[in-house]
Amino acid sequence: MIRRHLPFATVAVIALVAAPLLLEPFRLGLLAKYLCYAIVALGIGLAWGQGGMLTLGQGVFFGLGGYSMAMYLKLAEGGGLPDFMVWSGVEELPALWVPFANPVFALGMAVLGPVALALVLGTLVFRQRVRGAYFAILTQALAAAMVILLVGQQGLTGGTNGMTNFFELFGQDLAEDSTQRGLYLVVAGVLGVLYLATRQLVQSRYGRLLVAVRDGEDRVRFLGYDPALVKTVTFAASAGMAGLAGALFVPVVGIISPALLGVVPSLELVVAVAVGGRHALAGAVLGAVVMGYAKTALSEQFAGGWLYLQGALFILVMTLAPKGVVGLAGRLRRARTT
Amino acid sequence: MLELRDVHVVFDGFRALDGVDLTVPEGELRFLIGPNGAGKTTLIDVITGLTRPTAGSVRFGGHDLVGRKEHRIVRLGVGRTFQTSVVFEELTVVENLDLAASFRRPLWSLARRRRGVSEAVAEALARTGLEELAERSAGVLSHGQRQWLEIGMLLAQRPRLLLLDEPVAGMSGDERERTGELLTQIAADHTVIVVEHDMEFLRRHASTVTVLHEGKVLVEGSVEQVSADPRVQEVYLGRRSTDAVGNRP
Amino acid sequence: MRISRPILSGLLALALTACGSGAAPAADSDEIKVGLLHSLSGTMAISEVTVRDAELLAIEEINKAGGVLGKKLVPVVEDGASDWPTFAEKATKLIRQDKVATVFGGWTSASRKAMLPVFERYKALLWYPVQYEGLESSPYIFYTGATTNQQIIPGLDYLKEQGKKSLFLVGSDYVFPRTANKIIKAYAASNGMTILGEEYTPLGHTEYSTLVNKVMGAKPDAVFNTLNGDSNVAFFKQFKSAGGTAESMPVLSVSIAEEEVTGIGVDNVAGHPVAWNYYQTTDTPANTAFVKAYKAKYGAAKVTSDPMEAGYNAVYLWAEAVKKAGTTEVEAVRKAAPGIALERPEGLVTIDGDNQHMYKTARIGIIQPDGLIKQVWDSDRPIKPDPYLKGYPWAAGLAGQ
Amino acid sequence: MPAFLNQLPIGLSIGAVLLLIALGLTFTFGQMGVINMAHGEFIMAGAYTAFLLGDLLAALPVAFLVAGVMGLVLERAAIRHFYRRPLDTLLLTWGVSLVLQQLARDLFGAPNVQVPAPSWLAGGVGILPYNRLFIMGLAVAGVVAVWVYLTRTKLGRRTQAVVQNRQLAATSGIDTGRVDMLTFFIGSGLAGVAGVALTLIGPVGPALGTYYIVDAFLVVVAGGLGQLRGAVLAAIALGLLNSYAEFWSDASLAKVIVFAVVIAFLQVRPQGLFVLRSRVLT
Repeated sequence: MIRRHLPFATVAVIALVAAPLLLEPFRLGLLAKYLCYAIVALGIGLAWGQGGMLTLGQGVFFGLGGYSMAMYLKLAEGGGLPDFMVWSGVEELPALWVPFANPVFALGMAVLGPVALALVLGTLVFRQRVRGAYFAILTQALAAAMVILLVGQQGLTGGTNGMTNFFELFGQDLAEDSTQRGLYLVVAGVLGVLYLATRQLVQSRYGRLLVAVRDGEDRVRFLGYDPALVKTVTFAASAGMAGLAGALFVPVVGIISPALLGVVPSLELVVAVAVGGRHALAGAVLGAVVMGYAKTALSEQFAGGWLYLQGALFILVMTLAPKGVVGLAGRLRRARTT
Repeated sequence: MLELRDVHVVFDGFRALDGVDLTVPEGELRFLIGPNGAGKTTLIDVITGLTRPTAGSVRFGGHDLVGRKEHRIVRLGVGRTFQTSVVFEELTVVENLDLAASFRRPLWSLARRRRGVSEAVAEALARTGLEELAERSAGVLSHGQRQWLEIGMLLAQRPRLLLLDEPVAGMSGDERERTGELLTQIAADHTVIVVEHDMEFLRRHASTVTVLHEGKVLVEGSVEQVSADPRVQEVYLGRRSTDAVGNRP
Repeated sequence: MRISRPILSGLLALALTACGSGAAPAADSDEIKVGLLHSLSGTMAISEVTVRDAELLAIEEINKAGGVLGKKLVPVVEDGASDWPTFAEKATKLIRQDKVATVFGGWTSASRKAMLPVFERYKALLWYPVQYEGLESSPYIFYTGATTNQQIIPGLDYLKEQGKKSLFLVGSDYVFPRTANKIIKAYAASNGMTILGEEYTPLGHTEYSTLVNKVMGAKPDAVFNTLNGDSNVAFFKQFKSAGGTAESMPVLSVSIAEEEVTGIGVDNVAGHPVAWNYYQTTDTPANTAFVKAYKAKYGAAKVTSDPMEAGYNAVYLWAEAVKKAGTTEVEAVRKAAPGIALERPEGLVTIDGDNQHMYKTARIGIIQPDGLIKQVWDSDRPIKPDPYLKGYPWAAGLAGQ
Repeated sequence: MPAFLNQLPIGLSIGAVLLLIALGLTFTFGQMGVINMAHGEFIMAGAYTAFLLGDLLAALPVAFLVAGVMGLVLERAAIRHFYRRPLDTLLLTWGVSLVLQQLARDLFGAPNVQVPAPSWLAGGVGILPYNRLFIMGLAVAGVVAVWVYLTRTKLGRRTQAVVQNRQLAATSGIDTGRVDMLTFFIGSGLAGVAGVALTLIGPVGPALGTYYIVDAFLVVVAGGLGQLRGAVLAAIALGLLNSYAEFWSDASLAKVIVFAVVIAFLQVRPQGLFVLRSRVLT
């Protein structure tokens, strides 16, 4: 029992104790951002790694969560209309915005909104047995359509700019380093809890069923299960995680914009999961953190090179190590023991 | 128990089934034979909901099966195996069986971790003789073992009607022997339909046989009656003389 | 999870230490660090790289002339990657980690809006070099490009003088076009012009046949174009092949500079008017020197454009304010800046004390077959910046006042 | 002619563009099930070929070869190892597309380049300029060529045989590896041809491919896997839908409407307009 939890405990101590003590605030903020991405990656690991659903539209759910939170933050400032509505010529707070003044509603919507959308989409798509590549393409198109929709409704969403300029969260000044450190701890804690919960799910009967659906959806039907239901529920769970990650991301980073939920960021996270190792949840988390860091570090060194590197890394991982870093590590360990 | 009336299936103009009537009473072991393309597998597909008939009715235990989704038919108690066995290679043998045994549980209760081995799974393990391999991953099983696992999964479902599609195809002599014993055991307390090519196997285990030809039921009766029927001999002699029913040694 | 503890924790520790590394060394006493933050990758790199180049040129020239307060300027260049959150992140890095004296950066309104809270939070300075939609005046931003009354309104004045009575508005779907078009509609309402249509397309949109059909069907005297980037290429190609000409229906653009003309194809866009404050052909002694220096540094085939010149100016204006303040300390520089007036390539530029925008001369030019732009109209003198259009009675109903 | 009637030929011409960019995909995605995210970059390669040659007609065959060879290399070097992992191909080829985009940026510079339109394409008939008619003609020619290839040539029939049953085709003596190579070559080559045509109406720059890739896949998805007539009908239908949706609303909303209609359509026809029936249990 202790052995089983030791790796997790070690990482948890590093993340919750060592990091806030050792890192300067700017770097801690970056790490918090990567951990937000890691939450999304965890959901992708569940849906894709375990369930075989390659979702290229996870950014949409992330965005819904982020926008819900941003709407609350904008309204919490007080002082009338949000700034972007003023310069967009909106004179009265739109009805859609009114309930988001309530933090419970906003946070609830950040998770339930994505879950509901995923349930609807999943039901429509999986019932008709649209899967594999078709599903991937449809989620990608969803991301593209969502961006266009958000950009087009400038008075409601802030358009291309998105929303920025937030001052406080639950009465805490967001500019303060202590608030940011607190936020970091919240993000790390949420990630830890979700990781444990997802791991539990993966190791349960449901997890076995999910793998079975991934490897032989039609066969599962003849075991008396409805694969569409299994997939829809899993997809919704991953959407909920992405939504929560989006809600945490906004106060941490201080901005939400359509650029964060388009096709490219959605794909980048899938890449991260693939690099880390899609079949292991830890791989998904690791991939998101490492790729997030690599992007920051490398783009500081050479700008155009990042694209080459990302592309090349991708080609290499797919051809040489389809199970990612975790898979490689496992292979090395086996090679050593035999 | 199972009743098919005037079932038609047409694929792009090709009549795969052309007015099939079939009745299987409770507790019977029924063999389904016929040359390639006679419509045997299509018939199984129609019963289990994989293929929707163009016309006709399929009733099982008082329920109409036409238009029902596959998993709902399973839930009524109809289980099947496939010609090329499909087991979940990344799961262990016992996990495969457990999955098959758990479909009646509500979805939320599946989120709990499996503890131990349920009665249905233990029974399936014992019957198929896979106890030794219980914790091995299904990916390492031999062809014959996979077929047994598949039959085991079917048993773990505890269905009322079992449909086996060529259970001994590609098996060695020994394996056939064991599968035959397994089949006899199962047939003792289940209703079973077996699609089979293997004549030797048929002669040893069959009681009632239905012969399909070009999408129609040609003859139905005991093994002796069927093999004596001149029409059956003609159908088989025209195609595969070595397997032919009439070619008794 | 079947992953060994040493590997997992090792990797995480690696990530952590990596995050912590790269802290800046203490600033050398005879150097002043300044940040340059533009998109060097992604869709906006096309435009922003040239602005960075112009800023680097200015830094080099200032250093050659002895630097500022006897210290050399050292540029710290960061990539905004055409992604607004990245701009905010990199701005934070420049301020907090590199501890730069000031930042020159941004192009899109969205990138400026994303950086604004960062600069206000840390009380640091941003010099923003591109024309924009106005309705903003942050105490920590200096705006060296035009605001609406120095570009949009002169453009409309020009069309009115040309006798254009009806307009069709075409724009990309983001803040600048939408705000610009609100101003245009208010102007039209009080100046006897009619607006026959207002259409927006997503950024990167390339299928313009329907929109061109709408424009042709409406038969306006002129089109006011606020499309951005690649969309201009598709729009002008399809406008021309549908029979649109500069004579019958001029398209006045506010986002097409010398740089973009080659990509659109001179054939497709020659003869159409544009509105800016500066062209490569602008006839001032400072411009002759600027164009010569720029071509010498980056190649004879390179062209100069309005945002480049505004970025180039920004460095000089900041250096002047630092000299006047005697320090790079932000509040002192802000206090010293108002009233600073320099002869720049576009003519006299003065920093306005009220809103930290510049007095600038508006110029309308016509795109020439050689790809350069020839000035056909100007505002005679530098116009006082008025980001909230308080001095225009017809704009009273517009939001943000 | 009233403006809304004009939208009919405009819709057809949008459909022709969609068809042209999706035609290659009916090979690589439709026939082989490979999701090639670098398809857009093959289109870009075609457009840059036109830029380098400076002559539209000469560029058509050359672009076909250039993009085709790029596809061939990609298929041999990587994709052929992935036939059993279609989703991995998607991610792999996305990596390839990133590299190709950056490569274009480094080779040709980030700003757009200009491909002069030939003078004989100036002018037009009614609302449709000659360059649009040229694209429509090219799309029709492409469809006819593909149809003839698939149904009237030995190689094409082999391709179809491989699509319908790879194992059976292999056992009956068809070299499936060579068929795959050829299919990928043609599919990618068609992308190159589309790229040349697009220089007439759009920008030519490193981001060119990203503007068209999602639309192209939507056409194939709506049209049905491996179905030429499905792709043709879907392209025309989506073109008309786009044209009228944009006419009565705006360009942003039109894109959203098109997406919604495709989703709704898949509810009725989950496998697209036309499907190959198959008894294989997947």
